[in-house]
Amino acid sequence: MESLTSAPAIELSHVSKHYGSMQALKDVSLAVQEGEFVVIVGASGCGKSTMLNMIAGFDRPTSGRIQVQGRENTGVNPECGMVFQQYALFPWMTVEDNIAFGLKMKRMSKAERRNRAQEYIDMVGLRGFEKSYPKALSGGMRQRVAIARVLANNPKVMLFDEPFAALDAMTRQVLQEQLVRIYEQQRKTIVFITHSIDEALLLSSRIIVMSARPGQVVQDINNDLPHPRNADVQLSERYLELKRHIWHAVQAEVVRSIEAAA
Amino acid sequence: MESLTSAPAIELSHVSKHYGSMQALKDVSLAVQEGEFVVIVGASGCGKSTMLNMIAGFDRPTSGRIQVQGRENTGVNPECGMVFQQYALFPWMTVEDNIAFGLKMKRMSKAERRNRAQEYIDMVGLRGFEKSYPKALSGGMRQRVAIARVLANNPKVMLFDEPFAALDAMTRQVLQEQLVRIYEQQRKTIVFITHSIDEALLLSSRIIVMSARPGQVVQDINNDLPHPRNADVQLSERYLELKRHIWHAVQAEVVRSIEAAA
Amino acid sequence: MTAKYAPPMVSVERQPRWRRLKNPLISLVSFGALLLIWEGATGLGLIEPLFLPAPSQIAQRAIQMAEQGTLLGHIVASTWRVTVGFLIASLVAIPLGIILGFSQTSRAIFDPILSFLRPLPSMSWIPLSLLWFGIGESQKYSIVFMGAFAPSLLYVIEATKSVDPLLVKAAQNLGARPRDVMIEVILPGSLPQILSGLKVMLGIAWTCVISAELVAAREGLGFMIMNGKEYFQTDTVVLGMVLISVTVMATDLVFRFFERRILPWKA
Amino acid sequence: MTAKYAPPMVSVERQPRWRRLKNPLISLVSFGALLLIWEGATGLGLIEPLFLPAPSQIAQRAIQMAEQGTLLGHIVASTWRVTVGFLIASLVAIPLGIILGFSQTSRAIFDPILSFLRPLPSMSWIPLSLLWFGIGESQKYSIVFMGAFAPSLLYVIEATKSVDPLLVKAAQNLGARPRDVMIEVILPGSLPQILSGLKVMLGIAWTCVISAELVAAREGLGFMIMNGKEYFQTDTVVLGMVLISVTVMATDLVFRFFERRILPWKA
Amino acid sequence: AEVETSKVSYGGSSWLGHYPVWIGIKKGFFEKRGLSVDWKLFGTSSARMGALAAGDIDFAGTGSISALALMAAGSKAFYVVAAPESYATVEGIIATPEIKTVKDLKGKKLGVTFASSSHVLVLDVLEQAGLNPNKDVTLINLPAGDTPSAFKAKQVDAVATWTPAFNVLRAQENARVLLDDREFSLYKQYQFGPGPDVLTVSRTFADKNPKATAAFLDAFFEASEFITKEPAEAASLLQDLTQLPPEEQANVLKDIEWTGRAEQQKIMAREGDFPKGLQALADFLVRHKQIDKAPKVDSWIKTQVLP
Ligand SMILES: Nc1ncnc2c1ncn2[C@@H]1O[C@H](COP(=O)(O)OP(=O)(O)OP(=O)(O)O)[C@@H](O)[C@H]1O
Ligand SMILES: Nc1ncnc2c1ncn2[C@@H]1O[C@H](COP(=O)(O)OP(=O)(O)OP(=O)(O)O)[C@@H](O)[C@H]1O
Ligand SMILES: [Mg+2]
Ligand SMILES: [Mg+2]
Repeated sequence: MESLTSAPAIELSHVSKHYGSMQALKDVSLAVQEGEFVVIVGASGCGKSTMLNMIAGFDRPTSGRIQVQGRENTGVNPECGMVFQQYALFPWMTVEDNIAFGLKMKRMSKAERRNRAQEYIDMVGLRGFEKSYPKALSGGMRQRVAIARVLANNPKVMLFDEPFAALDAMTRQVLQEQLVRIYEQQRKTIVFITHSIDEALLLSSRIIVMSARPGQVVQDINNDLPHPRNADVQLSERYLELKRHIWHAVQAEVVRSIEAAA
Repeated sequence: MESLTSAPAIELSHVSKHYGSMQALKDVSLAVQEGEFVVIVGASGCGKSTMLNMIAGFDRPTSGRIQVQGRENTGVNPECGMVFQQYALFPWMTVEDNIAFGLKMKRMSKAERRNRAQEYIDMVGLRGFEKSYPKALSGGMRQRVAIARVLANNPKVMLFDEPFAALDAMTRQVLQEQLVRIYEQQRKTIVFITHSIDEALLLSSRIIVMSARPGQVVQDINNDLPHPRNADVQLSERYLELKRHIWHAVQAEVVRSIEAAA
Repeated sequence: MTAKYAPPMVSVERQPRWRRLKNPLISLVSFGALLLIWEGATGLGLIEPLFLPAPSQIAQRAIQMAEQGTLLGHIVASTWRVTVGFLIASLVAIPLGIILGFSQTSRAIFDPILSFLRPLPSMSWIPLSLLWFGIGESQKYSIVFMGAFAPSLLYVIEATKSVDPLLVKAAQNLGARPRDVMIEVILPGSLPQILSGLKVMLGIAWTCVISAELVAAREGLGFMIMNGKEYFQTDTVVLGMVLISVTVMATDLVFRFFERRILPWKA
Repeated sequence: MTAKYAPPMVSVERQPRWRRLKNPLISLVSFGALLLIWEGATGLGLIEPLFLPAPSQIAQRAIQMAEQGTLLGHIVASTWRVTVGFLIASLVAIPLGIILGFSQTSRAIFDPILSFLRPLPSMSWIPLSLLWFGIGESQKYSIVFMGAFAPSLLYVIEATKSVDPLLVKAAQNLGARPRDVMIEVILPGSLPQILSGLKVMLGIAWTCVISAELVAAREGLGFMIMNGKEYFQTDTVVLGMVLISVTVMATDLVFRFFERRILPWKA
Repeated sequence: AEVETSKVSYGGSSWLGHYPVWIGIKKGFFEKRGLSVDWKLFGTSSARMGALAAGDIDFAGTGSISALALMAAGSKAFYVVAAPESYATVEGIIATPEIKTVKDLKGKKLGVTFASSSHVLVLDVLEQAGLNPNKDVTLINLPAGDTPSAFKAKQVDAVATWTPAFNVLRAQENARVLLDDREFSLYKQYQFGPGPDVLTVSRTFADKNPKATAAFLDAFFEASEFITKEPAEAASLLQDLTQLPPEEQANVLKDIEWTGRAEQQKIMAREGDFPKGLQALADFLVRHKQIDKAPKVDSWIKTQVLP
């Protein structure tokens, strides 16, 4: 299997997911190539987190098949680092220990762990909080710890579930830039969920729009905006066109879901 | 005290808050008049949630005084309905029961509770999930339950801690409109935390910008944009000016906090 | 591309439907193996029957006592005593524990007496209970009650502390008065832990009933064990132990059934 | 503006510094009141001393026994037995419980034997323990161990279930192997509940030691109580009970001290 | 002769059957023969016999019922070597004055220590009177020490017990002795009480240390002779053990007949009264479903070690 380097980094084939009688995902097929930065947008409750969970191996599809780097998941796949929507920090560990957890699992020496962790603590702007427990952090600070924890662990595939939702615009921008830098330098494969279409356009190489429940892929858009995506790019015709397009696609689905409920 | 109708709905005088040696808020004085819609913006970790918690009576200031409707808090004040950053849904209650909880506390009859709850379930687009437990909801759906719970309870003062952070743009817009309608119809007093400056400008009658840790009020801006704040307003010169102004104010604080950390 | 570091996949331990029988099967096999080894060791004379009788000998004793009609009487007598004492203890301990868990002042008032009562083993109550209640059934109930009450109470208090304080705040914020907080938040929030605690308490209640049956009893599994001991009938002793186990397991099943109905949001 | 509905404010029960002494004070007063009523009731002859001796009489007995030098011996003997048996039981139960709580397969293997052992009261082990271990100290340790082990194990297994599964997922996602998950997540995550469980278990261990001292002991608080009973010295009986309470309370303080050091993130 | 070991352990209690060993220790009769005796306290005969079977002690005085039960359980771990004393008037049934005959016990509550000699006595006299112990009378299991308080508190109508509880109750108002051991069926036949005491020794110990065993018995009989000869001094020495007031202690001593060393050989012999009585007692216990099968008592009795 290791020789199949041309296989997609992540491949979903006809994946459906039911929770009891409720269908969360319906026949989703999607291939993410190595080095892609895929952003997923879609209405609240449409199945985005469900999809990410299954890619990480936390859950199994009801039907269909998910392969990561050519292998089907048999359990939690530690090669897919995940930033959870609910942070999932270890409450009994300090900020530093939370961030160094993955390194400890790789049996890295204590001193080295500490250095690496400090690097990422600085990156997310939490210097001074190394010894704090998660309980003593604000919402946005917790989210930053969760992000730093996965970045420090440096997995091949990174999955982000609304990682910047609790951050102010400025901190968000700083972290977006860091993420893009890491992505470009190390050619990671990234799947990223967000509700901000601007964020999607700024970060992605490809944007997936999902339908309302049950989730399906309704749009698969190649984001060909030039880099770096500075203010000029954000004012370009192409940017605004893509934004409008995606906005309408998502809006149509949300309206459909609200109508279905009413 | 009841006769002091001219007293502000919420008044903070020289409020400071310390957690151990860490100072979260520093000498904050702020008066919110009845019927105001105050939006607070500021860097992550600057003390916004802390301030809201103290207004609701969950915590006491280390020094200074907080009065709500002319009375100093002696404990949790049920007249200040709070939408928590971490949702705080009761895991053992269904969506319906969570939303009807406040009504039950008012000893409303079961049938009436049900009707009222259904109204708000529809409003936040969760029809069909009445009998679901929070565990079976997506992040955005949980947040909507938390919002509906407080709206259904109809308190005089409402406190929102990043209530729309986990929602897609469209659902967010729908709920923003609902909130504005409720505010205008019932002349509530609202304090609202967000990281979105657009959201702040759309909703508020007044915007408070807080400094980086320790939190202080650095800007107190009257939002005089005309209603309804439709696309025209959002393209107006005044809107863009305000947005730029606030953006710079927040940015300056974030930079200051990052520099302080480094 | 070469794979440098491929960390192992960690199984999520979720079984597809057809595998659901795997674990009960493993249990069955391990149980069978245990019995076989036991029977073999005693059958080959490696263990003297005075020290540990063979399972077959115990079964014979069971049949003999069942034919005499005494077996059921022992089981019923103990089970009834446990049930009465334990029910009373839980019915007092749960509400009281929730109040004490919620209100620091009431905890301060009750603390001295509770700290004194809590550590007292049921055995140590035997002398006083005999003086106070005589030798009737109520003395047995009282031993079970005294033995199970204080730990249950402590347990419930601890369980209330595991409820997320944020939920208490949320409830108060929605207008809940102290009583509402206790009924609507502390009780359901600590219920899972209370229930798992009650399972442990049920074990304690059985300890108590065995102690209680030491004196002034003429039936019950505790009596059976202690009487078997007097006559060096190790098979009767072990049979009594087996019966306690089986009875408690049966009670546990009932418990689990209720647990699932009481905690739908946990499933 | 008229106030229509003003819901009551609910106290958050957080005390400023000067009020920290309030609760201990309340406890002290309620303790004093209890003692006074007790002394009064017995002093006025409302209660016969055979049924319940006055506190002062108990104190006299304590002084007398302390002067004879026997008091400390009883306390030390029992405490030592509890400590040894309980420590061994916890040291086995905690790791085993975490493994069993995590791995369904291992749980299936051990289930038959554990389900059998778990419900057995320490009392019921007395006959077998006497045959197996004789009358030495090891028999006493074994009773404490057998009585405390199975409930502790059950308890630890239950505690592991209270760990948020999301945290297990997060750890696995960061490359944790099963062993890491157990040591780094299940253990610390269930530790608060394990510790509160161990407090209950310590109570059970004391029950066991009292049972154990029923037979073939010449000192220990259990012996003291039972011996007092033989001679109708109700004051000795109650003194024994008081001493158990006090000793357990002292152990509890040690426990709490460690608890605070082990769980800094809870404070 | 030199003994093989100088340390032996003895399981005893405050019951009168253990007086000689206690006195022997106090008076130095064992020491004189090179033995130091470690006195181990057990509340019940079965506990003592359990310890003997488990190899924890070398000698034990015990009621014969526990010895028979252990034989029935198939343990060969011990020998019966002596029958130290007989008593018939310090054990019996005490009842309220309305109860005049055994038949009057019908429908009443009777407290007795199960698996004790008193229990056997009750089963026997009820059988003699044609009463069914499971239906006609409510038997309640009470430790001997609890019988006086239960009787005084009127929780039971009658108790069957032995000294010192028996002596304490006999002195009570509203209590009368309904009968004592002399009513036991085997007593009439063999002068044999419902549970006479026997002295037992661990089989491994006796086989390995015949001289020490003989020395122990020698000292034991010297002590029992001393009690007969010097009851006053014996009573005061026993104070520590029984905690009875001196005059009551003296009374108890009066009711005991110590079997001397000479008699011992006679009654313990193969066809002697004692083995026969013991065998009859075993059959009695089987008949009353207290033990499963009667052991062949002879194979546990060892008289060769008697001095
Ligand atoms: N454990 C569960 N049991 C039952 N239903 C579930 C469970 N988890 C998710 N669901 C349902 O599956 C659907 C999709 O949920 P999911 O969390 O994937 O949504 P999402 O796209 O991430 O939404 P959001 O943007 O609000 O986070 C929702 O309708 C939710 O109710
Ligand atoms: N319980 C606590 N113990 C110690 N420090 C705390 C505690 N709660 C908050 N803090 C600290 O107080 C500061 C302000 O926290 P707060 O939650 O108010 O921030 P915030 O403005 O709401 O941030 P965010 O936008 O990220 O939610 C932070 O630095 C945080 O570390
Ligand atoms: Mg989601
Ligand atoms: Mg916040």
